[in-house]
Order: sequence, then C-alpha cells, then structure tokens
Amino acid sequence: MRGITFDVAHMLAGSLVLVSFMQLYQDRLYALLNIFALHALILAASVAWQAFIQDAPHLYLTAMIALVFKAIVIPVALHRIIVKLGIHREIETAVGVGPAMLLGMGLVALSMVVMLRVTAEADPLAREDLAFALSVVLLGLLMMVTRRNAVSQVIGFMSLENGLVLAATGAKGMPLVVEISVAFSVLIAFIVIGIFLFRIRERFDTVDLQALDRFRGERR
Amino acid sequence: MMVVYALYGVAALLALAPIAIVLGAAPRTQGPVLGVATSVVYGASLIVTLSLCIIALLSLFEYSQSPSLVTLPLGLPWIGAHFRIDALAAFFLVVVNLGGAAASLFALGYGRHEHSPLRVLPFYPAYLAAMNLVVMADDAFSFLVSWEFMSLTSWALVVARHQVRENLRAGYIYLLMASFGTLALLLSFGLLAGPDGHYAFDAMRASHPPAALAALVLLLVLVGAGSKAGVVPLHAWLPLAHPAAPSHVSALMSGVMTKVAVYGFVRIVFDLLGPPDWWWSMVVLGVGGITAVMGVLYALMEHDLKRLLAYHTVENIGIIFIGLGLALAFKAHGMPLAAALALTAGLFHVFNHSVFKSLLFFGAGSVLNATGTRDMEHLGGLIHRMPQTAFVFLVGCVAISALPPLNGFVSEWLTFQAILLSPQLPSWGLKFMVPAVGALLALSAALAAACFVKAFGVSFLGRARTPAAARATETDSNSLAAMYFLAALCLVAGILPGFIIDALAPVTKSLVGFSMPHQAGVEWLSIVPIAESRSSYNGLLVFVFVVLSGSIAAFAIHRLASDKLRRAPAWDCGYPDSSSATQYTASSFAQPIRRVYGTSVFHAREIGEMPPPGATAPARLKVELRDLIWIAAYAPVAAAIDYAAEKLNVLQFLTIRRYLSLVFTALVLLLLVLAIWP
Amino acid sequence: MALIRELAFQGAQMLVVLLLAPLLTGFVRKVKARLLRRQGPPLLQPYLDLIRLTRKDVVLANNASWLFRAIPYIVFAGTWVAVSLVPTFRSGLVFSWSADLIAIIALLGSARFFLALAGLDVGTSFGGIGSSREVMIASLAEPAMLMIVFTLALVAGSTQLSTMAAFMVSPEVGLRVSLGLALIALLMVAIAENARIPIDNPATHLELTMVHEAMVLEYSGRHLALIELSAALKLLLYISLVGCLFTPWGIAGPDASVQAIAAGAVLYLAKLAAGGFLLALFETAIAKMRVFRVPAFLGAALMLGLLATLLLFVSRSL
Amino acid sequence: MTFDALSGVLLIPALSAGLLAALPGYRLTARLNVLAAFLSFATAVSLFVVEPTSGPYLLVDDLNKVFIVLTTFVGFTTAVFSANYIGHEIEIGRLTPTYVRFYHAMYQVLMFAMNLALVANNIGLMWVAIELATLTTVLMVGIYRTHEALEAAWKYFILGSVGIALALFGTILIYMAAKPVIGEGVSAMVWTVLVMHAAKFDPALLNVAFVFLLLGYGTKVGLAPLHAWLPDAHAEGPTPISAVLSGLLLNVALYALLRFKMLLALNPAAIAPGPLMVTMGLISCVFAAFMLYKRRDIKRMFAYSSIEHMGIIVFAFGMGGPLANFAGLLHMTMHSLTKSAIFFAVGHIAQVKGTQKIADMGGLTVTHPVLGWGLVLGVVAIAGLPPLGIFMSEFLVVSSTFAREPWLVLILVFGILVGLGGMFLRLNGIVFGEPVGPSAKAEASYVPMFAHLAIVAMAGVYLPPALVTGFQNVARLLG
Repeated sequence: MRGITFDVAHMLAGSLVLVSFMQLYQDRLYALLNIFALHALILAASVAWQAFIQDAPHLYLTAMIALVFKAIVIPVALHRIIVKLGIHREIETAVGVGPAMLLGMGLVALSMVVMLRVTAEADPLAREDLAFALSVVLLGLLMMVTRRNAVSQVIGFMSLENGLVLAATGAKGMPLVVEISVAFSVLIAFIVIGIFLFRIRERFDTVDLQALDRFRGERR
Repeated sequence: MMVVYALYGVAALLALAPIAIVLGAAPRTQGPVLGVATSVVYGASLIVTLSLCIIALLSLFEYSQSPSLVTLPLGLPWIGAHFRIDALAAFFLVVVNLGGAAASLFALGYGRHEHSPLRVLPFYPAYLAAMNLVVMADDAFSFLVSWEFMSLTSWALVVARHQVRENLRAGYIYLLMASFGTLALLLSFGLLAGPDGHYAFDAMRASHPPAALAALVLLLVLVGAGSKAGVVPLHAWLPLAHPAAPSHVSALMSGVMTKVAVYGFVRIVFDLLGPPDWWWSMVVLGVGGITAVMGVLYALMEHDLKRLLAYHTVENIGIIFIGLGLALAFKAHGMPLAAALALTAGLFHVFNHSVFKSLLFFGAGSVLNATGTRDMEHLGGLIHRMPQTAFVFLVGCVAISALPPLNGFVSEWLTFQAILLSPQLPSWGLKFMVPAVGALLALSAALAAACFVKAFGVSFLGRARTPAAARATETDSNSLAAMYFLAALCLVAGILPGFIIDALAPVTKSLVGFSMPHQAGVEWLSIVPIAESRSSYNGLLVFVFVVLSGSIAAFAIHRLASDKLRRAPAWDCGYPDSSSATQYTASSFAQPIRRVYGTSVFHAREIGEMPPPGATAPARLKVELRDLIWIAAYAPVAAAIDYAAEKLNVLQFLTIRRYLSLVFTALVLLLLVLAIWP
Repeated sequence: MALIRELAFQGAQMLVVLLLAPLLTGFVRKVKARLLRRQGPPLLQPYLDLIRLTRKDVVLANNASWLFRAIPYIVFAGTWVAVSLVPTFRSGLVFSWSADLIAIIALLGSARFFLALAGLDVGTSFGGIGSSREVMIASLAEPAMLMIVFTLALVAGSTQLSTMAAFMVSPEVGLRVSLGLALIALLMVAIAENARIPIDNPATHLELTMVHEAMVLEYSGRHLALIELSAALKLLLYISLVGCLFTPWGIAGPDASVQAIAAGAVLYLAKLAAGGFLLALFETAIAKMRVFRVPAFLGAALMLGLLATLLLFVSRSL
Repeated sequence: MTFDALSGVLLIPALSAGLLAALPGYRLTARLNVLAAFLSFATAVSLFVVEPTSGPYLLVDDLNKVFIVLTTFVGFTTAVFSANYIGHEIEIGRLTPTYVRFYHAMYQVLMFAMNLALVANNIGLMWVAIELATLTTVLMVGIYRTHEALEAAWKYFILGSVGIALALFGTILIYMAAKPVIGEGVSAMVWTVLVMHAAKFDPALLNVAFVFLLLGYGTKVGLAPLHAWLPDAHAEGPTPISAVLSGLLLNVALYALLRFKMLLALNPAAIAPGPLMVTMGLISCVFAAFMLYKRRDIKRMFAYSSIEHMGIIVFAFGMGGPLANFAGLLHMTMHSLTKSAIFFAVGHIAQVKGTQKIADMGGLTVTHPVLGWGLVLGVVAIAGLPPLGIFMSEFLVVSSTFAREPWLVLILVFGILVGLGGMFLRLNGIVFGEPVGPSAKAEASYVPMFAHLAIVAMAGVYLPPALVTGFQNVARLLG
C-alpha cells in the first residue's frame, strides 16, 4: 500500500512539473490557458490524493478550490479578458522558447540537487514532493520572467503558487493549508482584476518607462 | 579636579547655543536685539574660554604629573564617557582656549557686521565646546563624537554665508573630507580597541597592537588627523573652507582646529600606539616636508588674502609634522633627549602658529570689513587708512615668516637644532632623509618670508587700488584689542621662549619619557637646547640689541646730522605715474617665483596676447595655474562616482519583468550556492 | 670685572666693524677701478658719501608711510647686530651665545624682509621689481645658506660661531670634500646676498637690471646713508664669516694675550683685504647674468650645500 | 482569552480599524486614529511592566518587546503627523473624505498586522500578518489614484506577491524540517518549540528554507536587488505611509529575518546565515548610496537612504557578535525614528512647495527656518554625524567588525561615505542658497518631528541603562 500511495503521489507531482514545461513552450495564449487549466487539474488531483492518503479531509477543500477556482473560474475570466482586450495573438517572449526550455531543465536539475541533499530520514515522500514543488515554483517564476504578456505572467504566477500548494499539501499535517490556498486565490483574483482594471494591455512593461519619463521627471 | 571644572566650562559653552537661538529667534528680532545676542554670546564665550584657559594653565603647571580624570555615565553605555586632563591635554587646552578667547574678543566687535547672526551665534560656542571636548576626551567614542561634532559645527559656520555658491561647495567638500577623516580614525580605533571593544584610552595604552597592525593604525591616523590638519595631499578642503567662514571662525579653524587635529595625531601615535617603528618617522617626515613646501607655494600663487593665509596654515602644519616626525625618529631609536627637543619644537610651533595665524586672520577680517573685499589686487595703501591694523598685521607677518626676535623663529630654530642631531641616528635612511627635509624646511621658511612680503606689501603698502580701499576706516576697539593681545604674545613668546619650553617639559616627559633641560635657570634668560657650546639663542638680548642700536643710530643721526624732511612726488627714476594701477600687483610680485617654481609645480603658463601692429586692442597677459593635486587625486574620484551613479541609475527605470528577473537571478544564485555548498 | 672687559671687547668689535665696513667697500671699488685701468674714487670716498648723505634733507615720497621711514633704522640695526656677533679678530665674544649662526642668517633675513617692504611702500613699479626679484633670490639663497650652516654645524657639532671657529683651527678638521663644497656654496651665496656681479650690479642704474638698487630707489638723505652703510656692513659680515669659518687662523681665543689679539686684528685686516681683492677680481672678470639665470646659479649653490651635508656621512660617519 | 497587554496591542488597532471604517468626518476619525495609536502605544509600554505569558500563537520576549514599543510609538507619532497632513491634503483636494475614511481604517489595519507579525509565535501566523501588512500598504500607496501612484502600487503588489510566495515556500520548508523532529501539527510551527529543537533539524532543508525566507522577507526589507518596489512606493504614497513604511514595515520584515537567522544559527550543520546577509547588506548599502546622487524626487531619495541603512543593519546582524548585534538593534531603532522624522519634515516641505521635485525647492532655511533646520538636523542624523544616535551605532558596527573583516568593513565605510556625499549634495540645494518656489507659511505640526529628533539626539550621547540591558539581552539572543 505504502508503495502505491507513494508512486501515485510521485506520478502526480512529476506530471505537474511536466505540465509546467508544456506551459513553457506554448506560444498561443488560448493554448497556454488550456494547459494551465490542466496544470490546476493535476494539482487538484494530487491534493485530493494527499488528502486521501493523509486522510486529512480539510485538504479536499483545498483540492476543491484548486479545481473550481484555478481550473475553471480563472481560465474563463482570463479568456474573457483576452477577448475583451483583443490580445489573442502570439505571445512575445523575452527569452526564446528554446533557451527557456534549457533554463527550465537547468532549474529542475538545480532543485533536484538542492533537495536530494536532504537526508533520507526526512520521509522520502516529502523529499520527492518538495523536489518537484521547488521545480514547479522555479519554472513558474521562469515563466513570469520570460513572458512579456501580462496574462501569461499571471499564469506563471499561478503555476508558481500551484507549486506552493503542492508543497504545502505534501507537508503532512501542516496547519493553515486551506487558509493559505484561499488567501492565494484572493491574491490572484486581485491580480486578475488589476490587469483588467488598469487596462494593462500587452505587458506590465507598458506602465513603466514612458510613464516615468512623462510624469516624474526622475529621468533626464 | 580640574577636569570637572573644565567640563563645567564646556557645559556652559554648550548651553550658550540654545540661548543664542532663543535670543535671536525671538519673534521679529531686529538689529538691537541681535546686537544684544551677539554681545551676550561672544562676551560669555570670552569669559568661559578665559577661565578654561586658566584652568588649563593651572593643570599644566601644578597637576601635570597626576592627570585628573572623570567618567560620566554618557556615551557608550558600558564604557561611559572618560575625560582626562594630562600634560598634553592641558597644553592643547591652553592653545584652544587662548585662540577661543582671542576670537571671542575680536568677534565682540567683528560680529556686529554679521549679516545673518543666527547662522553663526548658535554654532560658535558649540564649536568651541567641541574642540575642548576633543582634547579632554579619554575614550575612543567621546573623542570621535567631539571630533566629528567639531567638524559639524564648523561646517555650519562655513555655510553661514550660504547665498554664495562657492561657500556651499566649500562646505560640501569640507564635510566630505571631514567624514572621510573621521572614518579613517574610526577604523584606526577599531584596530586599537580590538573586536571586543576596549574603547577606553587607558585600555588601549595597556595593550599594544602587533607591528603590522600598528603600522596600519599609523597610516590611518595620518590620513584621519592629517586630513583635518590639512596635510598635503589631503588639504584640498582647507583653503576652500577656512576663508568661507566668518573671519573669527576662520581664525579658529586655521589657528586652533588644525592644532586639535595635531593633538589627535600626537595623542594616538605617541601615547596610545606604543613604541614606534623607525620607518614611521620617514613617512611623517616626508609628508611634513612636502606639505610645508607645497603649502607655501600655493600661498604664493594666491591673491585672495584669506585663502593665502589658509594655504599658509598648510605650510605650518607641515613644519609641525616635521617636528613630530623627528620626535618619532629619535624616540624609535631611543634618543629621548633629542626626541624631547624635536617634540618641543613641534609643540612650540603649534602654540606659535595658533597665535599668529589667528592674529593674521583677524587682520584679514578687519580688512574685509573695512573694504568689503578679500582680493589683494583691490587693496593697497591701507597702512594710511588703518595704521593700527597694519601694525599688528605686520607683527604677525614677521612672526610667521620666522624672523627674529619674534616667536615664529624660535620654534623653527629649535626644529633646526633637532635636525642637526640627526647624524646620531643609526638608520641610514633617516641620516639622508633628515637633511633633505631640513632643506625643504629652509626653503619653505624663505618662501614664507617672500609670501608675507607680498601679503603685507600689496594689501597694506603702496597706493589704494580701488575706491573701496581708499575709503577704508580703522577697525573697532575690540578687534584691535584682540589683535594687540596676540601681537604682544608673539613678542613675549619670541623673547622669552624659555618659559614656554619649560611649560612643555611635562608634556614631552609624558610622551617620550624625557624633557629638555630646564631653561629658566640659564643666565640671561637665553635658551640652550643641548649644551651652550653647541647652540643657544637669546631672543631678549637680540631684541634689546636691535632696539638699542636702531635707536642709537636714529638718535645720533638726528642729533649730529640733519633731521629735516621734505615731501615730494615719488621719484621712480624720473617718471612717476599717477595711476595706482601701475603698482606691482600680487600676481606680478609673485611672477619671478612663479617662473622659478610654478612651471613645474603648477604647470604655470603665461599667455601673452599681443595685438597686431596698428590694432587698438590692449595687449594682455594671462597666467594659467593648474592645481595638479586636485586634478590627479580629487577630480578622478568625483568623476568615477558620478559615472557609477549614472550607470547604476538605469536600475531606477527597469520594467517590472526585469525587476522580477533580478529577484529570479538572486534566487537561482543563492540556490546554486547551496548546491555547491560542501 | 671680567664682564666689563668682555663688554668692552664686544663694544670694540661693534665699533670696528662699523668703521671698517665703508673702507672695505671703498677698497673693493678702488681695486675694481684699478683693474679696469681707471683711477677710481679715493679709498675713503664711502665715508664722505655717508657724511654728505646724512647732512642732506630727506626727500620723502608723498604717500610714503611711517613704516618707510622706520625701515632704514630697522635694517641697519638688524645688520649691525648680526655682524657684531661674528668673531672677527677675537672669538668668544660675550654676547655671541645670544645668537648662533642660524640666528645671524635670520637677522639678515629680517633686514631683507623689511627692505623688500620698503620697495613696495611708495607704490612705484621699480620698487616692485626690486622687491619681487629680491625675495625670489632670497628664497633660494637662504636655504642654500642654511644647508651650508648644516654642513659646518654637523662637522663642528655646533652652530655657535665661536665654537665652530675654534673647531676649525683644531687639527681634527682635516680636509673634507664637504667643506670644499660648502666654501664654494658660501661664496656663491655671499655674492648673491651682497648684490654683487653676476647676480646684481651695485653700480648700475639701468632700471631693468636693478634689484637691490631698485628697492631703495625712493630713499634719500640719511635713510639712504643708513641703507648704504648696512649694505657695506653686510659685505663685511660675509667676508669675515668666510674668514672665521674657513681661514680661522689667528683669531685670538677668549683669554688671549694682548699680542695675540693684536696679531688677530692684523690678520683680520689682511683677510678683509684679500677677500675684497678677490671679490673685485671676480667681479671684473665676469659679466652680469640675466635675472632669470640667477635661480640656476643659486639652485646650484643649494644643491652644493645639500650635497655637502650628505657627503659628510660618506666621508666620515659622525 | 483574557485581556492582557498582549492581546491589547492586537485588539485596539483591530477594533478601531472597524470603528474608523464606519465613522464619517475626517477631523473626528483623525483624532480617533491618534487616540487608538496612543492607546496601543501605552499598552505596548505596559508590556515592560507585566510580561504576559506566551501561548502557542502569541509570544513576548525581549526581542519583540523592543520592536513592539518602537512600532507603536512611531505609529502614534505618525498618526499625530498624519492628522495634520491629511487635513491639508483634503483642503487642496488631493483626497476625498471617503478615501480618508478608508485611509484611517487601513492605517489601523496596518498597525494591527505589524503588531501581529511581531507577537506571532507561529511562523505561519507571522507570514500571514506580514502579507496582510504588505497588502494594506499596497492599497495605501495607491490611494492618490494618480497614474504614478497606481503604477507604484502595482509594482509593489506584483513584487510583493512574489515575495509572499517565496516566503511561504520557505515557511513550508521550515515546517518540513521541523516535522520529523517535533511531530506533525501546529507545534511544528511554534517559535518557542522550534528554537528548542533547531539543532536536530535537517540542515539541507533549513538552508533551502533560509534562502527562500531571505529573499521573501528580504523583498519587504528592501534589500537590493529586491528593492525595486521601495523607492516608488515611498515616493508616491502619502507621506505618513512613507514614514511608516521606512520606519516600521522594513523593521518588521527584518524582525522576521532575524528570527529565522536565530533558528539557523542554532543548527551547527546548516550554512552560516551571516555571509549571505552580509553580502546582501553590503550590496544594498553601496548600491543605494550611489543611487542617491541622481535623485530628483526628495521622497524617493530618502527611500533610497532607507535601503542604504537597511543594508548597514543587515550587515551588522550578519556579522553577529554581541557588539555588532547591539549596534544593529540600535541602528534599526535610530533609523526608524530619524527616517520617520525626516519624512515628517519632507511631507510638510512638499506640501508647502507643492512639489516633490528637489529642483523646485531651495533656501528652505531662509523661508521656513524651522522646517529647513529640522530637515538639516534629520539629514545630519541619518548621515551618521554626531552627536546623534546613528553615529553611535555606526561607530559600533565599524569599529567592532573592522578587526574581524577589514575588507568588508572598508566596503561598508565606502558606502557610508558615498551615501553621505549624495545626501548632502542634494541637501545643499534644498535648504541653502536662494529661496526657490512658494514660501507660504507652513501650518505644520512640528511636535512629532522634533520629538523623534530629540530622542535620537539624546540617544547619541546617553542610552538609558534599561534600554541597554534590554538590547544586550537581545544581542545575546541573536548570537
């Protein structure tokens, strides 16, 4: 039984990393959205599995949130925004997909190296889980950094946060997990609304330079 | 408990600052009230400084053997603020408060001309207090606090005339250099105190750092105290800041504060640092010699009266450091008597310079008030308009040019005597270096005379070059009193040097463990550094001789020959010219010397514009001087900082994504660090 | 009793130098004239000049200040005191310890300081030329002189003239490179200090070549007399300085017999005559140099002095 | 639970926040705000008198007592200042009463969040509190609704959220490290427990955790290169908020860092947290010092100076040792007081001149002597000149560490000097020279500013023994 539970959890976590990679090489927004939905779905599954094996019912709530909010509500909302702002065209990336992938590989390797130094008596499940979570987090961050497009950056942030939830749920008996996931959902909602409100079109970048030039006179 | 009384005095001075603010800042205060404030502040500081001076004298003569200490529950909590008056501190207290008293007396009259007294009055007493505290402080923290507080208050005084751009710039550079020096001292104290912070001086005295560290400390102190004292090449702020302040403050900065800096150097190097290495003295001597010559050369090229004086301070600091360097050399080689002689020479010059430099700055201040300009090219003929000022200024000039029978000569004579002992030094480096330094000293002395012929001759003699100079009037009685007082001191210290040497005996005893032979006993009141057969000098006798023979000559000629006198136009080889513009100006006076030294030291170039024949344009002669030290040392630093700021400034205008990538990079780097962590 | 005797000697010395100085000047002039195959002024002409000048009124420039009138006396007094401390025919003068060689140099320095001020006082262009050149020359001559003093003082272990002279006669001096260098340097300095050819020309009145003369241009009557006299005294001083430092033979000791003293006096006169003759010879043999060649000349003197000091350590480490 | 001082510092702001949100009329709410702030300050002081027992969620020890009192005090004085400031803002119509109501409520929420973060005995709770504080400040920074304000708030928000995420990951890792030793459940997140068992934790996990916490909370501390949000947030928000940000929020984040540093320091196998902190401290100090030179916006300039000083503080704590830690604490306290005082002055100046552009102000000491000299005093203090408090702390930092790490200290000293240069370069233009810009009378409340400066000045020459012993205990705690 132990083996099975472990393998399933392991498989789910691993596939989460995989999906993060898939996100990295999407260059259409819609596709990216769908992939992210998948990402959230897998997260929900793995959280649910954790809930099952740790028989911690409150985790089911977290899984629920992940499923409903991340896999459905947010993608739909973003879809709306994309349509509304008419930006459903190619994503321009700061770093090409190829290099991004390579970087991603490097990051995953790094997180493995860092995590596998953890001595074995920390239970292996947690260890593997953390390794994967870390790589998901890093990949999410990488996504935020390499994409210019606001929406895809939000998606990057969300997948980063998925990694957090993965880690949190993997941490057996950690309190406040639900609250945290809720808090994060609120945070993300904020961001999405922010994008929508401030009409931040293509990218975060637009709000910067010219604004600085025009208004603040900080620049010569 | 002298130190306690002294601290009361300091407290009184500190209390004056708020009083000044209250008096001055009372709503709608106009002339009269401010006048009252002025008199109150300066009067009070005069009284306090005088009493402090008396305290210091008492403790120098009577309590010098047993330093009086006190520890206040201030400053660093677990150490407290230690204050201590030993012989050295007492001597410097005398210097500080003598200068302070003179300045206050002078300011009683001078201060009335102040445009915005509120920018001067509060800081003046605080400044005096700070200088006193530096000398009394007996632990690193209180020392540095007072030290930097001294810089701070003087900075406020420098920027008192803040409408003038240069003054702001001067203040800025001054503050930077001051903090630079303070940080250097801070580092040196860090080394002396060690990681577990034995900041009290007696703890430092107890434990001597290893040689390498000690050398580092010496260099740091040389930088720290030197930058305050105006040692070349750290002098750049001095000629900017000293003239910018009101003249009585300039006098304090030049005459007293630089001495406090010297005190800092002596205190740390001779007292705290333990036995010196022989090569230290070479560093100090070299710095001193270069400083002396460079200072006076700068001064010669200058025709702003106050800046000239400021540059001259640099020269005298050089002379003092030569004395200190010699003392170090002798001390390192275990020749206490010679060390005592050299140290006495240096400290004697400290006293002398504080006296005549204050005097000269007062004179410059009076001239500034009377004519409204510091530029010598716009002065001239003042000896007719303000004869008394001219007289005292002349005394100051003779004294600072190290001419007998005034005091400046005595200290330089002692320095020469110390130099003449150098052959007994075992180390060859010093054997050869000291005479060279002696040559530099002689050169600087001769140049100083030239410089003050120029200073006095151009601004006081000849004919008035501007209406302002022609309309000048004699300065007020308080200022004159202060100046006469200092002039008298110059004479007394010059003809009765023995007393001062004896007064310095406890100081040298405490620092190099030996003191010069007692001079009071020597017949005819002359001074004998080592042995009568070797060398001796008697200022009193020389003075009497000169006066006697001069008056005899006068009497004889007037009695036996004619004493008639006719006034007539100047002869000037037959074609006297009415225009006062044809007189020799300061820069033309300096021209021969500029030809000799300037071309190499200042890259001086004379550009003559001769109009073509027939053209009516006037011929012009422009002189270009370049301050090589500034160009070499300061400008690059400023440029580098500006460049770096410019480059880094880009980081203010990145996009959020870029900022995120900064975070990302930081994260990855740290993780990498972990990954490669053993 | 002894003190009075000493004082008498001191006074005598002062009077002697005062009286001899113009004679020396006259002698130099005479010799020069003779070397130029001229008759030349009578030997005592300087005395007559001085007397005549003192008799005349002073014609003072309108804007001359009190300082201008005081300066001749100051200069004279300074020079006179300085020269009166140099052992001439008898060492160990009673007041010699009141000022050693350094102080004597400094006394001359103050005399020069005031003379330079006098040049600036009236506010004429020539006075300015004079003073500015004078201080330029002095700025090199004084350090050179001091280096010479160093050398001698390091050799003799004293800056006290009497002691130095005493040491110089003593056998342990020996022949030293340093002393030779010092002598040359001293002669160069002496020429410069006394405004002789090739540095300056005491006889010139061609404006642009004047240094010393330009400074005192505005003086007349008794003032001029005093300044001329002090110039003469200065010349005497340097010659007797060379005499007592480098040819100290015959200078009577503090407690010497009358004969010794007489011999000393005679020898002293001989030395003065020799010095004056050599000076005249040199001056006739050489041409005056441009003002801005002077620094090179004196710089050489300074270098020689420094070299002399440094060579001391090589020749024999003290 | 029973009402003791501990719950007092939490309840008072929380309740008053609700109340202020409900009440209209800015005069009243402003007064209430001051009152509430004062009450929480009083209760905080009472912590010294009766020390409440620490539970699994809340805790009081020497370390956070210092922080709480400092926070509530500055909170109080800032409230006084803001009452006056906001009044002016309403007069010139930069703020509408609605926003002011919101502002006051948020102010108390911020107070609550910071106090909570300080007294939290549970790393999860602390995390929540700090994030709450961040989000409130985000809202307040954006309160002017100008383009730049929104942009600054947005930047702050995004960078802040990433910081939040990283900090959370670090927290989770700590839990993971603690779980095997302590066992599952809440107790594995409780400070007091963690500290007891820290030695037995898995070092590798701790290392990773610390890295994430350093970056996560370091973002809030404003360490370069995570500082990007800080200058704009300071420059664009209302000045009281700038004061609170610089004076308090940075400290709170720093407090969190310190806690985890202690944790790591207790585990011999883990990497020494010192070098990391020292490095980041030096980078921040030198970088910020250089950034001072090209500043044109007065508030942004002082924001950068905050970064510089945070760098110095982190350096001090990174070096460790009783003296350096003491110096760090002292520096932190002094910096909060001084910097908030400076921002008080700057707020009034900006209101008088109607701009924050340095180029448009000049000769303040002529037109507004009190403000001008106040600013001079503040800058003198912040530049670390005696006899003010920061000199003492810098003295201790430099002198106590130079013998240990000469080169690092030289870099620090260089940073300090460069910073001083930049600061005074700008100050000259602001307070001296010919007056520039409007010279209308300033209706300012000088009390808070000079109260702070007076304390700083006193601390420069005299530290009350009680404070000293307290700091020394804390310094010992920090190891």
